[in-house]
Amino acid sequence: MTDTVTATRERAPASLFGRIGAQNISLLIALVVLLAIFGALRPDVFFTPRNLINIGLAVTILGILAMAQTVVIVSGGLDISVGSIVGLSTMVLAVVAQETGSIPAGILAGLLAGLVAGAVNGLIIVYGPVNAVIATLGTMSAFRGLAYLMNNGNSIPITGDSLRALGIGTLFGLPFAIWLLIAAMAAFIVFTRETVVGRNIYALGGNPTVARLAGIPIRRYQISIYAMSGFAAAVAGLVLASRTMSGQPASGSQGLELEAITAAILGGCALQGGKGTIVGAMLGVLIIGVLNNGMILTSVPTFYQLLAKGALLILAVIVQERQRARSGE
Amino acid sequence: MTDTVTATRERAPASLFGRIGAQNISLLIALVVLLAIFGALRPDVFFTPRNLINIGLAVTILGILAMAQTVVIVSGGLDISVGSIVGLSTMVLAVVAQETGSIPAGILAGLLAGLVAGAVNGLIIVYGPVNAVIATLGTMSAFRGLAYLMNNGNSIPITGDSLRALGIGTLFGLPFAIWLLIAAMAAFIVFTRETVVGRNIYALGGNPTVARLAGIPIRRYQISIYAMSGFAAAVAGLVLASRTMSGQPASGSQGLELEAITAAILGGCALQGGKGTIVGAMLGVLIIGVLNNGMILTSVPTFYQLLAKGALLILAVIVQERQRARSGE
Amino acid sequence: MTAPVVSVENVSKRFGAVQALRDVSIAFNAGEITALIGENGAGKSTLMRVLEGEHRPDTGRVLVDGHPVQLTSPRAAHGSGIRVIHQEPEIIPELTVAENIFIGDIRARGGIFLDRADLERRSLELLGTFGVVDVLSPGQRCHGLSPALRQLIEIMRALRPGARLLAFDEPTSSLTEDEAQRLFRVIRRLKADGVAVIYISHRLREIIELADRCVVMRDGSRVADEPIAALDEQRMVRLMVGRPVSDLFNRRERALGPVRLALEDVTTRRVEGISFEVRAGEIVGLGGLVGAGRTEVARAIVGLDPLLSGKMTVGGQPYKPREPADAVAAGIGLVPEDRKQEALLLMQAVRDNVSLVVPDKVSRYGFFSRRRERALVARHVAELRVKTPSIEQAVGKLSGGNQQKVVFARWQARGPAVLILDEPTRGIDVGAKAEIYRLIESLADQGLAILLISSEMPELLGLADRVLVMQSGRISGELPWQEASEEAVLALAMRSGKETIERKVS
Amino acid sequence: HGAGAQDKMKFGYINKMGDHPWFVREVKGAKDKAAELGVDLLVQDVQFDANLAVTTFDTYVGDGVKGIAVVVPDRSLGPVVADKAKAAKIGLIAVDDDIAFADGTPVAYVGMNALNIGKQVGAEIARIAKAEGWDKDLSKVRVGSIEDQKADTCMRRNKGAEEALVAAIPEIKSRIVSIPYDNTMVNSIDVVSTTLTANPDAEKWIFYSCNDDGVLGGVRATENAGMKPENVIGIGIDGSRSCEAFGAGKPSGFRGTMWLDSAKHGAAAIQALYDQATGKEMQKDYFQDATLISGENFAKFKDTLGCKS
Ligand SMILES: Nc1ncnc2c1ncn2[C@@H]1O[C@H](COP(=O)(O)OP(=O)(O)OP(=O)(O)O)[C@@H](O)[C@H]1O
Ligand SMILES: Nc1ncnc2c1ncn2[C@@H]1O[C@H](COP(=O)(O)OP(=O)(O)OP(=O)(O)O)[C@@H](O)[C@H]1O
Ligand SMILES: [Mg+2]
Ligand SMILES: [Mg+2]
Repeated sequence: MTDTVTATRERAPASLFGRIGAQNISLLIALVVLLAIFGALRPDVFFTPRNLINIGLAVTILGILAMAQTVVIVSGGLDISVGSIVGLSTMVLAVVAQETGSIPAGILAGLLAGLVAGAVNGLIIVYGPVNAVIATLGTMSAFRGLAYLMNNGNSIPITGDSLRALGIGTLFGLPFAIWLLIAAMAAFIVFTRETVVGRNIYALGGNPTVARLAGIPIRRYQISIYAMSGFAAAVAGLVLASRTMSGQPASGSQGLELEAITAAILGGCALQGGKGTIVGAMLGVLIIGVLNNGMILTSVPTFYQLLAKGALLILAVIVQERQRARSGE
Repeated sequence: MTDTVTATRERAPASLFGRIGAQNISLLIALVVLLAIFGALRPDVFFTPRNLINIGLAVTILGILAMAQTVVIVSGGLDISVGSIVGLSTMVLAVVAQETGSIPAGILAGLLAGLVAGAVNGLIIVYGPVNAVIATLGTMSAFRGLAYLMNNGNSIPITGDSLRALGIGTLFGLPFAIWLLIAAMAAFIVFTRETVVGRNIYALGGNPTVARLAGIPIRRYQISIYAMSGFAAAVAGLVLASRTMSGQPASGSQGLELEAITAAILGGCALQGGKGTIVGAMLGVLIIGVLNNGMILTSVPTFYQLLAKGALLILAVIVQERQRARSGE
Repeated sequence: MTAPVVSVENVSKRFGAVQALRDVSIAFNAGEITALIGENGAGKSTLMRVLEGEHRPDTGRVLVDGHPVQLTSPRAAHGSGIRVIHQEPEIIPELTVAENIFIGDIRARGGIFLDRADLERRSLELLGTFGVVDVLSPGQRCHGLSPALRQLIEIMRALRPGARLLAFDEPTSSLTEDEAQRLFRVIRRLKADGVAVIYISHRLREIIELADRCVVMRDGSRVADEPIAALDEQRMVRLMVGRPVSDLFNRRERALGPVRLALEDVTTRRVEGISFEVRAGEIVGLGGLVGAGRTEVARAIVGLDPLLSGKMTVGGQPYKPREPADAVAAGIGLVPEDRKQEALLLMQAVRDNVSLVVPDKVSRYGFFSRRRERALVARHVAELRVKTPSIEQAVGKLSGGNQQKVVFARWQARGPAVLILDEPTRGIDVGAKAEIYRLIESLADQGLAILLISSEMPELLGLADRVLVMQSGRISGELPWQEASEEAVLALAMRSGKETIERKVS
Repeated sequence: HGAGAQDKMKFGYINKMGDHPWFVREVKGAKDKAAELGVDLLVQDVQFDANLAVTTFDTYVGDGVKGIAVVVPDRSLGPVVADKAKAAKIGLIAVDDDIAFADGTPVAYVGMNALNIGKQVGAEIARIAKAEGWDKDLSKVRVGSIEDQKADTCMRRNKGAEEALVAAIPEIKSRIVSIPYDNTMVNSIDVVSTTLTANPDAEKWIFYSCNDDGVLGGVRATENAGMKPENVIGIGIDGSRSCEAFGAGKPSGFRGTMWLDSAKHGAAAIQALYDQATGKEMQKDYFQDATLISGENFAKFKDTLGCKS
């Protein structure tokens, strides 16, 4: 039973399994189990292309946020303000679109607002210096206040066919929003795995001392990471605005931060930093999305939905942990 | 040529400053500044005993939760489910009081429910094993679902003069709830500073491997810590029930977890564990309480309240950080 | 004569009550290996941190090529060609070996994408130089590497072209003889290339073998700066300690008591069929190469790794630890090999660290008695001559050697029946080493059963009553002290050459 | 859901806050009606999440429902869902919050008019205040408008209450203080306690709010401060806390509440969708009336309200 394996052989050519990672394998298993359950409960609709597209649309916003959050967590930080930034950016979009009568101008302004809000987070964290959790908790509250102030707490309807087209248009049968998600995913995967900056972020979160001694400009990195996170939130805001055709100061964005963090952790991020993958986060997002969709389709009552969500979240992590222990990582 | 200094001499009588700690000093400063501002804006009412009592009452629930959260964070964990446990325990209290017709029986059952819910958290975290954030996010959802299920989402009125007395009775001019808070504070301070178990919790959070190798049964510790946190949430639930005279499945508990965590971090807890004090957390709670109270007294509109809260949170931490840097800690 | 590559002039540095450096002036010349020795806490690492721009000197200055420079950050120091290999190796767990080595200098294609081929090529070259290609592969994640491998990575990280001054802060403290020799070859080559080398070590033999010149520090001051030819071990020790040091080892017969710890056919995931006994009053040595599985034996004994088969007894009673808590309760103490990760709460005070395992002795009904705690801790700290401004000092701020003494103080306060020492003198100065050897001997004389894991041959041969040698997770032989010699131990440790780096996987 | 479900007619019901007693009862009314009519009903709570509301809408359309009843989390979502329904050629009815198509035509509506219900509250308060002679000397009277400034419907209700009250007793306008709260009862207790302290001269208090939670919290605060019930007038909206408020049978500052039987809203919405699906034209609106519940008539409603004990 005991065979001698040399250290090098074990690891050399990253097999498919190795690439995906034991952790992701178990997330994949969890996802497949969920799909099987809901597929069996609603064989008539669950696997129709239309429903799968619905799932995709439903997770677009969460997916974008979860990927950005993954990068932030890997760098050793946390961004609790993303939900507020989503709301703020939709309001900026709506106001500017209204004032200028131009949707593109509104979109640009919304994206810019997200970038600036994120950079503000980064500046506070770096030059405060303030613990990232507190800083973004603070700006979560402040950005939400700003978003409310823009129209006295009310949402702002947006009229404009170009935005509408963005919200309901399709390309090769897939809605734009899903293409956006796919593009974002590709960009994030390449960024974290194949670029020098991406790898340096793992260093930053994994061991700040080494990163500092290696001459990585930590402050500039941190500010940029939070600015990126704010920008991603604004992109998510753009999706939200195009789906709801309105600037929403809070609705649809409250609680998003917690869901994004949940997905990232479910996907294998460690809050200490230095660890986590985009693919894992997206699997986490899909699990949450399929769960929500399946429960809507099977009309599970609200209170049982809460129970089921909680239980499933925990179960998914237990399966994952067991798998990892078995694979001896 | 001072080198091998004998250990005892140097440190003998811990000075008052040393006792409070540089970090807490700056929180104290922040608090005093806030008091001065609101005192100046509303000289007629702000410092009246009645208003001070209002502040005390408003922070009772948050205070209890923040202290328990501090212990959890010091141990290297996080308990996001406390808000849900508050709601769950008030529902158990109400149902049992109704069924048995006995308020004490209801109270006992409510406290027990909190303890059990907390222990469930601990067991999942230890034996899953599941990351504490995910585990308590999961049970947050599940416990809330349970609380709703107990009466179909409705709150349950509680009639019973003994509970009412608890809610509005006073002793030496102070409401019972405030006495409870003071007692809890004393207990937590003694626990964290003067007991072996309390001290070991700092070791556990500082470095679990070290703690484990030093013979601290870390699993038993973790389970007990979460059980304690659940129990504290149930005590907070008791205060809630006595103030509203009803079992509240969600009202008053949503968002409490985040506020408790905020107060703990404001008070100097590090999310990595091993660091934080009860006094700091209570100062954090008081800052939040005074801020809320002062803004009501000066009738600041909701949206500006959000802005001000966010800004003040960040400011308080910056002051604190500066102070610490200066004192060279 | 040209100006020295780097020199420090009248540098002083104070931390609170500790004067870590006082008025130190040293010149480091191109193509010269300058050894830096001194007791624990003498200020060697502090001087390195000044050179690397981590600490700013309170007074005095640093000159590069004869010109004063402001070293405000590690980046600035790197810019001046100064690199330091740190005493406590640091790695980034989720990155690969190659990425860890070249962090901060990863080349990019198109200015953005990392060039994995280049990374692999460059790291294979370095791995080859150190002869560890078969243990470390460039694409392997660094998560879970042993201290020795971490240290090798730390060393390789600093070996970049363009370095003009390279400082090695105790690079060999967790390396084996073999790996150390390879390192020396690298250092000699650097010297030939005209690099100025600083070499810090507590192993005086290495210094005589390697260095051209030796600077001795004591209590933050430079007390000697002489060519190596003018020094011998004895004089070095005298200069360092300021007093004569007794012989390192006093071999004497001990009266052995009953069996305190017995392992019978113990097998875990990483070791197989381990059987031995340790008697009261006996010191049993456990030798072998890095990775032979010695630490894993200790882990099994304290309940960290579950037994797959076999059994253990303590004091004759069956012993089945599920947790280290069971080991402590059964009277087993462990001084782990990695003090930073496994032994010490770095942020907390010396007091907390020492009293951690003796709650019963410093409390009543679960409540601390600060008075008793202080007295107990102060006594043990003084006994071991831990150099600290007070027992309230954070352990992380002590010098490496003093940190290790704190770990000893902890177990001395507890007074266990069995003590397992894993590399107990890693990074400890000669003076302190002698003290610790005395301590180990006196503990054995008091009837403790001691299991001593060590890669330092003299220590193993000088202290142990008998030496067990491990190889690839098994015990390959046993030598009574009379027969134990370096050659005999090595012969057992390396019986089948390369196989040492192979793992038994069940 | 068995395989046979496919052939049955199916409707969707989206509501914004499924864990609130109001909506729990509303959903129950809808479900009972669906069972009575022999149709399937899918229900989803979207917790004020605009995005989830759109998602659920899409999911239901994909599932082949014949019509959807929706309580939108935000009224600006109206045009989006209305046009989706039009495109999918399915029935749509707005419950509680009225919405319109992109071109401005209103969607069929079941519910009440927020401003009107507020006016009923204001009128009832004015009636009691006059009957008890509060209007003779307003110097000791204060009116607390307990408001969730983030919620549009809430602000409209309070506006209605203010309008009717001021219309009846014009001088009272200067006595109004706005008290922001976060829509929970506990928070209402805290903010009103502080407001009481902030107005030490006031001996009599009037409260109105978005719902029973706000008003009952305000009344509890006065009780905790030792004020007598006769010095407090609070009229709630929605009746969700009537069991708590009147169950004890003691006099209280919580004088009454404008009860709306949300079960009727749910039932009416399903009936309207069913009618349309079976070929009947939908009405423009189905207004539901509010019933004043007070200490006197509480016993009559106890069972309908599902009060325990
Ligand atoms: N950051 C710091 N804060 C406070 N004291 C410090 C700090 N760094 C070092 N010291 C103190 O300065 C003195 C010199 O420490 P240093 O690490 O330079 O010693 P060393 O010669 O490298 O010892 P060793 O051989 O044990 O590594 C010690 O007394 C140490 O406790
Ligand atoms: N958790 C682990 N995962 C993977 N490899 C491990 C793990 N723990 C140890 N190893 C491998 O085992 C070897 C270390 O084994 P061990 O520490 O038992 O050796 P040792 O004989 O004690 O050597 P040392 O002289 O370092 O104390 C290393 O090569 C390391 O890579
Ligand atoms: Mg050193
Ligand atoms: Mg070892």
